[in-house]
Amino acid sequence: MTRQKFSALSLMLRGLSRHRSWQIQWRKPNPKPSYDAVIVGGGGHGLGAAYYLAAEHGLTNIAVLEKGWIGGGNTGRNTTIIRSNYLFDESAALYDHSVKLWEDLSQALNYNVMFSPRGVMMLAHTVHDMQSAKRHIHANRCNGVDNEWLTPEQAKAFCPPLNIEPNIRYPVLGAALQRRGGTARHDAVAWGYARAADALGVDIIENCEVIGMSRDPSGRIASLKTTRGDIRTPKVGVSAAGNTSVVLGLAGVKLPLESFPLQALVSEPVKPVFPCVVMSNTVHAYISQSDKGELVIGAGTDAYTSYTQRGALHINMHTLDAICELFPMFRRMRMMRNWGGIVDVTPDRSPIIGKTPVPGLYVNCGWGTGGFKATPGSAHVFAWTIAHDEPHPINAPFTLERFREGRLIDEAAAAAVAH
Amino acid sequence: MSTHRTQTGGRIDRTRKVSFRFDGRTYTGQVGDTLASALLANGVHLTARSFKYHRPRGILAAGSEEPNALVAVWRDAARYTPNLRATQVEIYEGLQAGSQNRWPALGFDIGRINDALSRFFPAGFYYKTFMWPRRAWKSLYEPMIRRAAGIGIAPTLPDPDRYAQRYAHCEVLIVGAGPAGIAAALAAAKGGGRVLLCDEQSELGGSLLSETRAQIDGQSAAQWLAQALAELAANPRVTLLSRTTAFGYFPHNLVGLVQRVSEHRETALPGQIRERLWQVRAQQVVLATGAIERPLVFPGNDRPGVMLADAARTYLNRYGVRAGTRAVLVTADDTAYQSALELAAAGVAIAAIVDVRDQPGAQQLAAAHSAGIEIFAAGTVLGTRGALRLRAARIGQRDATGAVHFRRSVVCDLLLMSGGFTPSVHLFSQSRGKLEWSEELQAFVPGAAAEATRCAGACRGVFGLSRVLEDGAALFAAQHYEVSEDGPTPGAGWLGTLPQPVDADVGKAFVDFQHDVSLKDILLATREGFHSIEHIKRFTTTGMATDQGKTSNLNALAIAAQRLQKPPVEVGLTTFRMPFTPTTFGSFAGASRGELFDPVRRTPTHEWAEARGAVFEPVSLWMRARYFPQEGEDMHLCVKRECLAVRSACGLFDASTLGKIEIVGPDAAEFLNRLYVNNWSNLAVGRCRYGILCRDDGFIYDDGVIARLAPDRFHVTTTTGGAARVLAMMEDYRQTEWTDLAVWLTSTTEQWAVIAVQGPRARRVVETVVQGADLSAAALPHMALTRGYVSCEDAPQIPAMVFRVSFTGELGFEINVPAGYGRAVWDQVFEAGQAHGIVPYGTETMHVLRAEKGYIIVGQDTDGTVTPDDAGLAWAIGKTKPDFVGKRSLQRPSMNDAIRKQLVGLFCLSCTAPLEEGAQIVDSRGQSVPMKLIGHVTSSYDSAVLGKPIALALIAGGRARIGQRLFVPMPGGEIEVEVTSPVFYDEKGVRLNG
Amino acid sequence: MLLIDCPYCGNRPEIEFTYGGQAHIARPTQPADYDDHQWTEFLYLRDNQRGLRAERWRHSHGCGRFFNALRDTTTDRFHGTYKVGEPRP
Amino acid sequence: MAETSLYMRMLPPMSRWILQGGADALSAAARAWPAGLSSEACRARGQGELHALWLGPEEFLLLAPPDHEPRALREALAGMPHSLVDVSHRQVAFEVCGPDCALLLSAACPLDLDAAHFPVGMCTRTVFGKADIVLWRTRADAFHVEVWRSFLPYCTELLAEQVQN
Ligand SMILES: Cc1cc2nc3c(=O)[nH]c(=O)nc-3n(C[C@H](O)[C@H](O)[C@H](O)COP(=O)(O)OP(=O)(O)OC[C@H]3O[C@@H](n4cnc5c(N)ncnc54)[C@H](O)[C@@H]3O)c2cc1C
Ligand SMILES: NC(=O)c1ccc[n+]([C@@H]2O[C@H](COP(=O)([O-])OP(=O)(O)OC[C@H]3O[C@@H](n4cnc5c(N)ncnc54)[C@H](O)[C@@H]3O)[C@@H](O)[C@H]2O)c1
Ligand SMILES: Cc1cc2nc3c(=O)[nH]c(=O)nc-3n(C[C@H](O)[C@H](O)[C@H](O)COP(=O)(O)O)c2cc1C
Ligand SMILES: [Zn+2]
Repeated sequence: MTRQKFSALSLMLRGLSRHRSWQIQWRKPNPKPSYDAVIVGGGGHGLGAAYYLAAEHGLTNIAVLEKGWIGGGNTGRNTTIIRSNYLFDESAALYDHSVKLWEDLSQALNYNVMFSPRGVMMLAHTVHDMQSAKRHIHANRCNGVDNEWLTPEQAKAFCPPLNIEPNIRYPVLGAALQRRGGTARHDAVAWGYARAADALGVDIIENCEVIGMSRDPSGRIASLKTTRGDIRTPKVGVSAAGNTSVVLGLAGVKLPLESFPLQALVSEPVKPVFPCVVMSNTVHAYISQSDKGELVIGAGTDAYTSYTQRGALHINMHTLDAICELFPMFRRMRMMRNWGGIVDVTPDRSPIIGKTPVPGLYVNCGWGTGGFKATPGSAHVFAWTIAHDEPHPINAPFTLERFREGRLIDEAAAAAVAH
Repeated sequence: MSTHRTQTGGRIDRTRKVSFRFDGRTYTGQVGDTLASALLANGVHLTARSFKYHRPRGILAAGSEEPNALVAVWRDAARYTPNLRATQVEIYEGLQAGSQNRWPALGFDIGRINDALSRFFPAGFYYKTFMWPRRAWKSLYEPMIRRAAGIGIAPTLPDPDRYAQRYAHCEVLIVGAGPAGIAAALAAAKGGGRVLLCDEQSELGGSLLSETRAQIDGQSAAQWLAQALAELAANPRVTLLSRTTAFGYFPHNLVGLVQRVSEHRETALPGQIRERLWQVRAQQVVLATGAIERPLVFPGNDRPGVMLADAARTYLNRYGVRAGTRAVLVTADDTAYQSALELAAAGVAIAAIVDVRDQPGAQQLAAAHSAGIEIFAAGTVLGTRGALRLRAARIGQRDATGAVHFRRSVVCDLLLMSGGFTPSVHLFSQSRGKLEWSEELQAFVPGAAAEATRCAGACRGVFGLSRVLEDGAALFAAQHYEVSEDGPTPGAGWLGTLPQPVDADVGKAFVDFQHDVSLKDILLATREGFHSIEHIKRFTTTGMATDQGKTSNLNALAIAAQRLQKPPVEVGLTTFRMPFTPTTFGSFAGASRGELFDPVRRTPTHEWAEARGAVFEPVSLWMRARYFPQEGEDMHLCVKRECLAVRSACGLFDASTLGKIEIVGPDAAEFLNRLYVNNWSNLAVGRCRYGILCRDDGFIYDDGVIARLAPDRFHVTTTTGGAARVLAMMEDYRQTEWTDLAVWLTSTTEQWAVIAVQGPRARRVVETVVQGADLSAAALPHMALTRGYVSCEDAPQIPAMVFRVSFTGELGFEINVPAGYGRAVWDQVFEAGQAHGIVPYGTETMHVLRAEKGYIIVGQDTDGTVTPDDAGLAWAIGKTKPDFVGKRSLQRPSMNDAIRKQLVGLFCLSCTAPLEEGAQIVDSRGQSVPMKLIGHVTSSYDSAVLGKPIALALIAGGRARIGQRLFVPMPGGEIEVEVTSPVFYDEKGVRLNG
Repeated sequence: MLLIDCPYCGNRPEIEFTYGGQAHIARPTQPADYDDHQWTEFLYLRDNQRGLRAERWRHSHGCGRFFNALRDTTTDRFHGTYKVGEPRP
Repeated sequence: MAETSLYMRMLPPMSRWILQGGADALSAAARAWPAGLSSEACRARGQGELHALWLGPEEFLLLAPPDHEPRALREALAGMPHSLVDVSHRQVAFEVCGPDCALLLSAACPLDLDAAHFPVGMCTRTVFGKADIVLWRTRADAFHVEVWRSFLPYCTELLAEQVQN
């Protein structure tokens, strides 16, 4: 089908005819009996992979299977922080690949994903934080990733609500700022990829849960069992985030993953008051303001593995006391809604993108608390991996083998940084 | 008194007037009024502008479900609060409130132009435009959108108020103090357990507060209520909490409440908190949260003067306010007739009743007829008129074929509407209880509970006062209540839009008032393929405003269901989440601010250091003295002086924060053997050894000196930050892996104050203080310990353990004394040191001194990816041990890569200032981005004793590069360095062993 | 905040406890006999199922003891707790 | 209200030991320690000024007047695997008392302190805000609180804040 173009003009014209002629953004096909490849998981990563498979590798007889509604997983419940100032070369390359794609994503998809590079500032509260921030800044500079050091006063100028009084429990000693970092509209990312993939012929099939996998005598993946019938396919890419272990379990594959609840919350919407993204790992708080006006605030993970998509009250209390400490003017603001997602975490807090022991079965998982920012980049290299049956150079360090070899990419151990 | 206020009745205090300001004008209300009731009493309906189209909005409801009337309240500049619902703001003398989201004024708002242009801003319009030119998004479009969005203005000053918290436990927690909740409380209290009853309103009573006709057991509702509350209040096992919202239902029957303690008062009592957050763990939870009346969806249903029927009844009966002079009722429900009739009796002209149903209830019809009210059965509303206040309603009717015809325009200033009632299942659903669709009520009601939860009254679809009372009581013991004038009970009501003529361009019929989501938006969403209710919500933003769709969710669902041709139950509701109503950040934070944010741990010498002007640094929870500047010194000069003093005379350092663990038992040595990389069997009693602890993945976790106090007793020290986690790791292995070992662990971190005396003259100082111990080099060599005592004025024999250890490379002693004597002994040491040039030094100097010796700091020179060998500590590994934690991992392929990063020293060849910590290293000049990074600087200082900067670095294959030249690319240019051994000073350890 | 039944102290709030990951993963007594593959499995591979999971908790701000629990990861409901060394019920 | 009734007072210095050991050692210790050791979880036993607080199935906190030397105990335990560690200076104690003492503690202690659930004689390690404490109900209207010494200012400040509330 030919896709209607989204633009100011089309909006005006269709406005005159009461918006009656807008097309469906993605079709509602029934699953076909077979596809050349199937992506399991209709989050940003899965939809993105389908889009790049179709757009860059010519694979259009493919489907994305989503057990619920697309974007209903972590793509639709994250605090949308985007940045690429990671420490290790491998990570910086992966995330920066992504940031570069973010910069043109609205135009590429003809869907405004509201990528808003308004700057991500990471606060340092101790001498140790400063050392770690500087290490990041120097590594990033040498890798061509922007990241700069701000004094407390500069940090305050960049983010006026910030409390830089020296008498607080963990005074702000400075901050690392990545100006190209920012946020994007989470839902639009899922919908934009879906619409663009659909226009290339990809079947996006919602309410379709994968409940079984079978292999041919050679051991290769052969077909999927779903709640909407069986589907034959020689290639399956799994992008199921918190549920990856469950999905791969269907093929008898066990991965080094555990799934934890991660919560976020929004305040009531207010007029613009917070111009950037601020993160503090020492006091555990992440905050930005959405285009609609809510303060969007992220918490730390809950302690135990769970699939309940909710977490404990005391985790939020701890997050909000940190927010109130850093931004005392927000004490009177009020929480409007809180929610949880389920994040899949690897032992080294870095993702796994690559092949599995089962031929034809590929996985993209382990993004933990920070995979939204990677959506375009990860989807892009994952599509490449599926199409070529081998990792793209950017994701080559992120395969499963690293655990056996002990070649971990341990950003967390190196810096205790989330998101 | 205004014509809107009745002469008698209601629960307001008619003897006490209150004057308050709204948008700069002064009004008068009565004690007991909410801002909404007081404004209505003054004839004011217009209170707000809508979110997106800036349409004039009035007061729709009387409770926390109010979507329109959001106001800002100023107590003083710092106590300004946006987005409060006028229906919940209790007025007090001098209250200052104002409308929001309008400019320049509520009556004339430029933003209204959005309404005229609204056809170009349908749901989700922003996804379709603003993409060209690319750069304009950041510079133009997004700022524009952001300015338009948001409702109120955020506070800009720090909040001076205090918030408190409390844990509570009870046998029964009852949420909602309407008839169901109160009857449940009365019955539950008889069981003798602790009962906690809370309600978000200022008074307990729920719907009873506006009940004027019914009699309960022969008493008026008000009398019955007063008596019931008195009975409950008299019971010491019962806690009654008004102004207390149950905002969240958490796993295992934990319910979060927030109590508004002082906001309703004109002035808070001194020291009074603003709010208190309760975490209530209840054995049983009873939800008696009532039901919320549903608006009807028709064009112009948002004009000021359009109000929920039950709300108008509440304003009349509870507040003595007539919300208008001439009203039309549009209803799909029998119960709303009661509102109309009671308003009529109070002098409001009821111009018409429009009953959406073909067959209104016979009794209601009769009653309305006898009151002389005209009724339109099978009626509908086609639109409304009025600019800032409703002036007329356009009434239509369906004919036998279902076609809708215009009937008449009726002049009115009040349009009451009732689409039936939606049970308040928010908390039940938050608890993960299953909802069931009731065909009879056309609503979701509680089904199977997930926790020990039971529901009573309207929140589970039980209506009618006697049934509700009995429903509440029956949870604990059946009880009969005699109620006269029980009134009609609500039925299925109406879901979705009211019938309109075919092909009418339905104007704006609002579904979600607060987010300005209209019928058209929902239809557009379904047209564009947003078919899941969760997608519809997110695309249109229905139900996503501060009221979380309390009045709108079911209508949105119904419209979508109809459009998608599915039964509502299949479309389903979106997920209920906490909080039930917006909840102040401050109440979540509670007292946790400043020093109460995280405990500040101070050592016994803290005050001494403070008095000497020490600069402190936080290290985990501890505050440690970083340096002791003297007149005119900056850190650099100060540290230089402190370093030289230690190297040339002696220095005094508080090492009390080091973690200490006493490991006791016959298997203590074996336990340590299995944990630490070192061998402990051959450590003699009275000797110490530097130990390294890895995790089982082979990376360094902690380090410290371990002393053998007795064959079965070790004194283990850990890093300051590692104390708790090392002990936890040890307990893990002890309790769960090596249960065969007889060994026990006790934290002694705070038992001992540790006073380090370091430097060539250290022995002379320590000797004068510690008695009963031979400190000579022969008796107490490096890495040995002895015991003695220190005498003070009040304590003749303070036991002291003296370790001869050194983290500076100098002759060093660490005097351990019971912490309570720490300060006294410190003072003595300092006193005794005067003759020897003793100088107190802090952590910064300590860092420099240990770096000169190449001693690592775990967490600075290591980072969780460093093995003992990487850190140059392979010598410590007990080579003959079959196993220790981490050993197997060290045999993995990559652990022996030649390119692993190893700890080395760096000398600057082309600089005079120290390198920056964290600076990266490359092996050739002039690399272009991305460079090939081979390592980074972990520690870097100006070495006073060497007279030049030194650094430690982790460098790929570093040890093989000693002697090589490498480069540190900095923004200002490349710095050339030479790789050296990490030991810069006294490589042979002569001074140490002196 | 979960309510956790410590086998020694009874029901206590979650903030008194520390989570300890999957239960019943004994550290090999002879790690040297494990090949890289087995060792990797021991170090990193954990069950991550939906449904009942045997896991460790430590009553760290209480009696200090580690113990095991069966919890349903789809509801967070506990199906019992038991002491270290006792078999999974 | 802060002025009228006493809510908190520091308790005088004490001797303290952490006693740990297997079943044999603990039953020997129970015979040697004047008041015995509770075999019931979370209970204190005391005689005069000597007390033993159950902290864990293998762990007791022994309290005694300053400079008390538990000679009998040591003798009874000689040769038996156990651990007895002096922690007299590790922690300090204060008492919270008054009719509302349980309510006061409930501001930051998550346990049910109702007399039916936390009777006189009950003791346990728990949390008070962000500090670890040992809580022991000595009378219907009094709690003895043990806390590591560097956490004392935090605890007293948090209590003071509650008294204000
Ligand atoms: C609260 C929170 C805050 C976060 N904040 C940030 C942040 O600020 N920045 C950042 O970069 N990242 C953040 N993240 C992480 C980020 O959200 C995720 O890493 C990312 O969105 C993952 O995208 P995805 O497409 O892989 O997964 P998802 O969006 O979760 O998609 C996976 C999909 O797979 C589907 N699925 C699962 N099992 C099956 C099956 N058997 N059959 C069919 N379909 C199935 C699911 O329904 C789901 O829709 C946050 C996460 C959370 C929860
Ligand atoms: N207009 C009508 O005629 C009409 C309609 C419906 C119900 N009713 C009558 O209302 C009564 C229903 O009694 P009921 O006791 O079930 O409900 P109720 O409405 O009388 O009481 C519910 C109470 O719960 C409180 N509440 C709701 N959520 C809360 C929360 N999260 N935290 C704290 N408080 C919360 C409300 O403030 C309210 O006071 C019956 O008499 C019924 O017939 C009348
Ligand atoms: C960035 C972001 C902003 C959000 N803003 C709002 C909001 O303004 N209003 C709202 O009700 N929910 C908001 N949500 C939360 C969603 O309503 C919802 O809770 C979340 O997508 C998780 O889904 P669930 O609660 O249905 O499980 C937001 C979510 C995200 C990720
Ligand atoms: Zn316990």
